[in-house]
Amino acid sequence: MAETVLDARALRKSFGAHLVLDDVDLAVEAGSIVGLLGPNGSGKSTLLNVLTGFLAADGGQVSLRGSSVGALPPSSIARLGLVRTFQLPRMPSRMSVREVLLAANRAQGGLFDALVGRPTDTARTDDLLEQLKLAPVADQPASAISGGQKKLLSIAAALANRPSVLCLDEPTAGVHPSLREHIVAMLKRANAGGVTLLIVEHDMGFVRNLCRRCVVLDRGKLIADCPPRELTEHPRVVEAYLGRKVARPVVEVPA
Amino acid sequence: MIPIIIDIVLRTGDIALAAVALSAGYSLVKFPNIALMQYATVGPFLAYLFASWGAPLVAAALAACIAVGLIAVLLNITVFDRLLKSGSAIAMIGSLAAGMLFTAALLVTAGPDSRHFDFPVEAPLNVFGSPVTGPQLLAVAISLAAFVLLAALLFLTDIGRCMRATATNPDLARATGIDARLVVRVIIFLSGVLAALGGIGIAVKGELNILMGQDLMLPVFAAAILGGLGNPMGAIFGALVIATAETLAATLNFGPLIGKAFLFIPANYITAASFLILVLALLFRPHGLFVNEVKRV
Amino acid sequence: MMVRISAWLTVGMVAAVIAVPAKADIAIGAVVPLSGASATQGEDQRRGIELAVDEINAAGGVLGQPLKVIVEDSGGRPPSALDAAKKLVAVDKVPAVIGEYSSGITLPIGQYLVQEGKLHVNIGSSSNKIRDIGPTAFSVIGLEAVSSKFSAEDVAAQGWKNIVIVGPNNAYGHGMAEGFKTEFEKLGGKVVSTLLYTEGQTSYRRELQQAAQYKPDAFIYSAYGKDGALINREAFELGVNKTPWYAIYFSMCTADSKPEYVVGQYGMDLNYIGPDGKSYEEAYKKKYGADFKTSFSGYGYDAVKIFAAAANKAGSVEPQAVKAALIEVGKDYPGATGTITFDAERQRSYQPYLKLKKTETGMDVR
Amino acid sequence: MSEFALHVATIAALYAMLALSLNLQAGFAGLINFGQIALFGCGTYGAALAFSHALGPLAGFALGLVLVVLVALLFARLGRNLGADYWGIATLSIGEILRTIATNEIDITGGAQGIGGIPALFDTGSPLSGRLILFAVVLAALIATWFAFRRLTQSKFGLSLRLLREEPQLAAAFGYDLDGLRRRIMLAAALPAALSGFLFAHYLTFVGPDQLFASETFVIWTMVVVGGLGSHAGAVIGAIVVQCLFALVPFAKDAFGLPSEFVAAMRLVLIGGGLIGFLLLRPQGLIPERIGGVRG
Repeated sequence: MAETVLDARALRKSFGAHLVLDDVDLAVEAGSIVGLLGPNGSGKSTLLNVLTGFLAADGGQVSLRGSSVGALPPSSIARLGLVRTFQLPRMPSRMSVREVLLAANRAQGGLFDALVGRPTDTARTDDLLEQLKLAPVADQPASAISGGQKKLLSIAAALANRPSVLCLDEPTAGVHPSLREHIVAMLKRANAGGVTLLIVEHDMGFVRNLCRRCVVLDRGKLIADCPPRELTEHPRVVEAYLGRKVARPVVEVPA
Repeated sequence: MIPIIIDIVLRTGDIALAAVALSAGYSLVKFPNIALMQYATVGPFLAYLFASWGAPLVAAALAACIAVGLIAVLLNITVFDRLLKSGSAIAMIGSLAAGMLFTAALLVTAGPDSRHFDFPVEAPLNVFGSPVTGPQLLAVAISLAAFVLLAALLFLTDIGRCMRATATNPDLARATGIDARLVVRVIIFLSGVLAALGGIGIAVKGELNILMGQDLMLPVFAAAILGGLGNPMGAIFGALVIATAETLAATLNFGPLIGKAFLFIPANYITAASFLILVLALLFRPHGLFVNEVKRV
Repeated sequence: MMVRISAWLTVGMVAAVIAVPAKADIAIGAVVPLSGASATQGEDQRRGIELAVDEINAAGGVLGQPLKVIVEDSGGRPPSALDAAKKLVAVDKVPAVIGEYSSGITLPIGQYLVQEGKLHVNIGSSSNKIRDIGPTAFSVIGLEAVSSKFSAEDVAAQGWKNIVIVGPNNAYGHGMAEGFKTEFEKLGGKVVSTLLYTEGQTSYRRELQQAAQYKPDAFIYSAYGKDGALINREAFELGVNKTPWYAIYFSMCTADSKPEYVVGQYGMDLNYIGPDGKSYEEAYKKKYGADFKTSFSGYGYDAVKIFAAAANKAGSVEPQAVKAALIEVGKDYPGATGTITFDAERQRSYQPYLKLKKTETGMDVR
Repeated sequence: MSEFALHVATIAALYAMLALSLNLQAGFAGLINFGQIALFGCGTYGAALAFSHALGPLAGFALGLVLVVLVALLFARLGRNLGADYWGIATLSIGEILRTIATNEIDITGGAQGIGGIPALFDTGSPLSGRLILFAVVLAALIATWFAFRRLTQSKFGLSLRLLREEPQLAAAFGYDLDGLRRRIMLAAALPAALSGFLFAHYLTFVGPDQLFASETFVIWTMVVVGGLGSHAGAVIGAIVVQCLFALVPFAKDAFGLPSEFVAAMRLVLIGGGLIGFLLLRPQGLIPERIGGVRG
């Protein structure tokens, strides 16, 4: 049994009268890849937002490697190694792709470093751009590249941050299949390098390919926690997706 | 006590209409329109001009309000809509610049002197032992009538429902067949009318000069932000808070507390009261007194 | 890009400078606030200057040449005022500059002019600091010390002991309040409160109610036309005018007020009844179709006139020569604002004031 | 003439420092500061207060720095959880509050009458050479500011500023401490603004609250917008263009025989029209920001 790196206990969050997270417990083991599933509006993105500090929870606590991060601002949580990407990554229109990737690694980026004129180390970034096949667009405004490239860039940027846990919000939704391969390979490489992954995803092929464990949210409640292949057999999951009990469920939900 | 209440009511009237206009405009077009303060200046000047041509005051005021409303719509179509694409802050700077051009236009056409509407001098009425003048009652009546009409429009009519729907969720409103552009224009027109009316109310009680909009700016922003920008009815409450704070700061004698005959906050700090409230509100309640949600970024 | 812009700027600047017509006239400069918060006073100053120029040129000009006053706007901004003063000195090469209105602007431009060896004539600022500007600086307006002494004595003579001072929260108001307090307390009176209001407000009810709580024997106030109109109206509406009001510069305080609001007020004002004063008042009314807007036009007028007289006497417009002549001319010079006599520091040493009281039928000279 | 040109150049250089400072905040970091003139005022009052307490100019400079650090930290503190437009209004209010204090605390600040007679920094006997030396110092300060700011914005720190401006949420997700960033930018931008104020006080020899009207902030805004938000060269060019136009308006009046009111309205039209015209027709300004400028 590996050590638990991310531990959420009894998380609650409501918007007005609408309860979005209802006593959610989630423990993620170091080095694992966990899929987070659920129908639209089940609270997946909210859970990600609460875990990474972008939303304040109404109750419960989140700890990273044993220390509580619940009250910290998102930037502090990111600095502790819990990093995230966004479902629709918005990219700056007046920064180039290379600049975004450079900025993602905060090392030696302080005011003092700037004043003493510490040179910016771009070699690693340029290598990364080559690897990601983003080199041809490296000098274009980051907002001008395709949606798939933006996802690729945002994941690469998040990894450049050297996270211990990376939360991904639909990393391959709407991405061209050839780029998708790329993203999967990059995530596998990262995981092999020790990064724990928590992935919100609809694409079952992707989930089966990558995840050894899936958790399913429905209307703010955690309803299943099992390997991906058992999902299709799980009655509550089937009910959540199809709204009724059926004999032979199909859970290939499109993005 | 009564004179203090009367002062608060009068001051609320000064600020509230422009604050409501600011908030109503913000609910649909998401930037704080500084040019609104100049609408509150142009309105009374136009009314004064029409009155000097012989129009009765009510007709002159009405015509001025409609003219300012049209100017507001025109400016929105030609300038602010385009600037908003670069962000709300850019649009705000644009509205500030537009305001300067209004001031320049008034400076050339009307000059820097102040004027006043010509009412006969009458002894003030006695309201609960406090003197109140006819024009003051008129100004308060104008404000009240405007609020009632606005509330009726927002909550009782179809167009009002469309406005509120568009304000909460423009995409959804469009999907349900609401002509969002039309709704925006109506609200912008109304905000121009309200600001002009607010200015006319002030001018009726006192005087009009080209700096009055500039002096309104911070109290009006303070009121609108206290009420929650985008919440027109909240702005009235915000105006009440500002007026109360200013009036109490001016008239409360703190002397007896420390055993002196008199101790007032110096008069020259009274105007700073609203600036201070604005800063405090922004520090602790940036989304208004009625909203508790805290955004982390 | 940068080079191109700079080149165009240079071309533009040179073109504008060349385009300035060659000057056969005798020119002096003036810096007044034609825009910004004090534009009303600045415009009135400009009118006075204009009237003086008309009159001088109709009578044959200065040293046989037509006189020209180049009026520049300060915008109420010290940097712009300094732009204007430097332009007048360095480009128009004027020997003398008159102005400004606000002490905060008069001081820096005066100091600059003195450094350059040019004449400076103060026509609108009354701060006592004006006295220290330097050897070529003159004031045709009495500084605070002069007017405060007069009004404090007048107020004390009415038998009022406890008074509240109401004035604008600017350099003038601060100086007036301070000066009056010093002089009045020397005479045994007591200033129970000084209330400096922010100018240009849409109502002064709150300030008036605060002042009324002190229940003084009299209010001593000074206000520019537009603020004064509102203060008088609201004092009337609130019944605060039942206590005596004393206006420092009566016409300025009450210019825009309806007579009903200011009946019974006491006050002091500049004396326009000097030998030159009556005709000046009439000329002003004739040209602008109105009474004086503020008390400041007369000083602009007097400054230009006394400069012309001194230049004629000196037979030159060279600053040092005119300075010497100004000191000579400035002994009992009959100005529109009364007799002008400079003291040893070239400041107006005495100013005749009127003691006034407004009655139902008109204005009484007490 | 040369004397006048020297004056215009000195003022333009002083304003260029203010424009560089505002540009670092607004152009690079997206901080819409409507209270910029308050930072300048810290410098002017630092010089003036030191003078009125018979302390030397060095003490004045130090005092200005202390004041400006406090105000900059206050601005940055306000920037927390406020949108850009809200923050603009907040800074405007603080600027007005500080001006009110400067006007009213007569015993400390001299009130509305200000503090006059501040000595010129370089007393060489002849005023002209003193002014020449001061201009050289101002120019040197401007160039130093320019190079320092260029170094900041072309470094990784500059990238974090631009990320803060464009996508604060992404910056937070990358682990950038947004409050800390704002604080550092405000401090970095405040120092040259205060230096400009300090030199201005010794140039004009007079300091008063009338120098701190909010309208001055908008003059600086016009300079930055005309020159190009996010471009150092743009800020400097914008300051030169606007100051030269200001200085030229009276000449145009003389040349074409226009009435003096024209000058008054013209100043407003230049600021307001310049702002709105550039925002609408050339939002990138005379010198557009360079994208992708940061490399090895």
